[in-house]
Amino acid sequence: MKVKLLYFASVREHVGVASEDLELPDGVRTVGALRTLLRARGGSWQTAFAEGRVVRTAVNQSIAKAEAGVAPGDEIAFFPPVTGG
Amino acid sequence: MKVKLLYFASVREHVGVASEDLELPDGVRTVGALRTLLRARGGSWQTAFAEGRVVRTAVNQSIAKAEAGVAPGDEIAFFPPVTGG
Amino acid sequence: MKIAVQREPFDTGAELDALSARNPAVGALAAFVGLVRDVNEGAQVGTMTLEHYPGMTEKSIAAIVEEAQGRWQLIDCTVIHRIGELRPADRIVLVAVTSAHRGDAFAACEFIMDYLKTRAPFWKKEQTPEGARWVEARASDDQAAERWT
Amino acid sequence: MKIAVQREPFDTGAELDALSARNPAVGALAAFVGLVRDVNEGAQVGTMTLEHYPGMTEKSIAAIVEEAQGRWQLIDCTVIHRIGELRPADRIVLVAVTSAHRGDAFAACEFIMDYLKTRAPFWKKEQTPEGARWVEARASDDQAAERWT
Repeated sequence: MKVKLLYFASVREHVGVASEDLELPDGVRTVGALRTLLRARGGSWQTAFAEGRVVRTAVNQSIAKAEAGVAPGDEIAFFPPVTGG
Repeated sequence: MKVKLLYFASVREHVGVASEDLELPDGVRTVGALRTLLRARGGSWQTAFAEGRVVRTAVNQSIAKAEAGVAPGDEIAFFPPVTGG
Repeated sequence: MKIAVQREPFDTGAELDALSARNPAVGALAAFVGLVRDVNEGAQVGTMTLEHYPGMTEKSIAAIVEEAQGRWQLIDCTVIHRIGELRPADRIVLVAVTSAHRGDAFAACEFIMDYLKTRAPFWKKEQTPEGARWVEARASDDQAAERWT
Repeated sequence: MKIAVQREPFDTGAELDALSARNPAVGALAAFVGLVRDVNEGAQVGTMTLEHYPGMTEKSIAAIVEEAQGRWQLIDCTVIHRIGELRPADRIVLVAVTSAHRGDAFAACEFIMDYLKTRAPFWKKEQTPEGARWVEARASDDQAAERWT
């Protein structure tokens, strides 16, 4: 299944990509599994999604936890804690 | 001794006077005694300064209690609880 | 610090812009505007007249602001209170406070308003279809001011 | 209700006047303006760039305002947040709330600001003499938002 990934702020700068369309392999059906998949790309991806690092995830523009499911066509965004206001 | 008395808002309307200079009799040396003196004028004065009625007093523009002293030349004001803002 | 008791309307935007422009360390501006409502305690309000105690008013506002400055880290402050005859939707009062951080600005602004309501010698008289009446002091205003003691 | 995410500066006075003019039942207007400070965390700030997540930003602000409307008796609300490049003393954000009474207006305004700071997807990057840096999220902002839960 295909999903759209977005990266913002320091996460985007780390991985060097603002967005991508990704065909998820079977078995990747949660936010947590997707993050593990991205981390496994190694290099700056491994740093950006390192275990201790706080990276928030939004699925279809709502904050989602690691156990949240992902479905075909979802827009999934990764970003650091917000600092507006 | 002589003091200046001021009346504001509903107190002023009650007694029909905005200000007066008053020569205090001996023995009237506190805010409480002064209020008793004014109440003793009777009529609308008695109503305005009736026991149950909340009338605040300021001596030289600072809120004062019944036991506060009064001195020659003091400016003493009487008014209802404030309602600005 | 600016404290004004005046008959003339004030320009909220100009006051806030002037306040924050005075210092580039300002990160937060909290402001409150009180307005005349068209209905109060169930009665239609035509006009409202604000009386005050000249001299004591300015003194008591300065004391309130000084107390706020002792409690929070403030940069600057503007308090404007109108007197005389006002109509529904007219602005009565402006309290604006600047600080480096928002917590201090919010707390000080609310504190000053609560104390203005209970300590500054202003009195409101409303004209309603049933005649003129003095606005009664509210127990809720005393309670709001007591939160800070 | 007005929610705007925009590059252009906003006119605080015009926004506040429009907000209170819409309804003669407004007795209280509480407002907050956040500005770029010239010094942050000990470093001189030249410019600040605000990035956001288009779509989610507007959605999350609307959710924050809706939550405030459920908690307090509000009449109306304006939230404007700027994006793009800003300089010290520039206004970043305006939150303004109207109500019949001041307690509700103050609480809702501070609540919306606290939640904007911790829930709306904006990110600040500062240019300092030592180079560019992303502003770090503050624990104090999380604590401020937790007060309301």
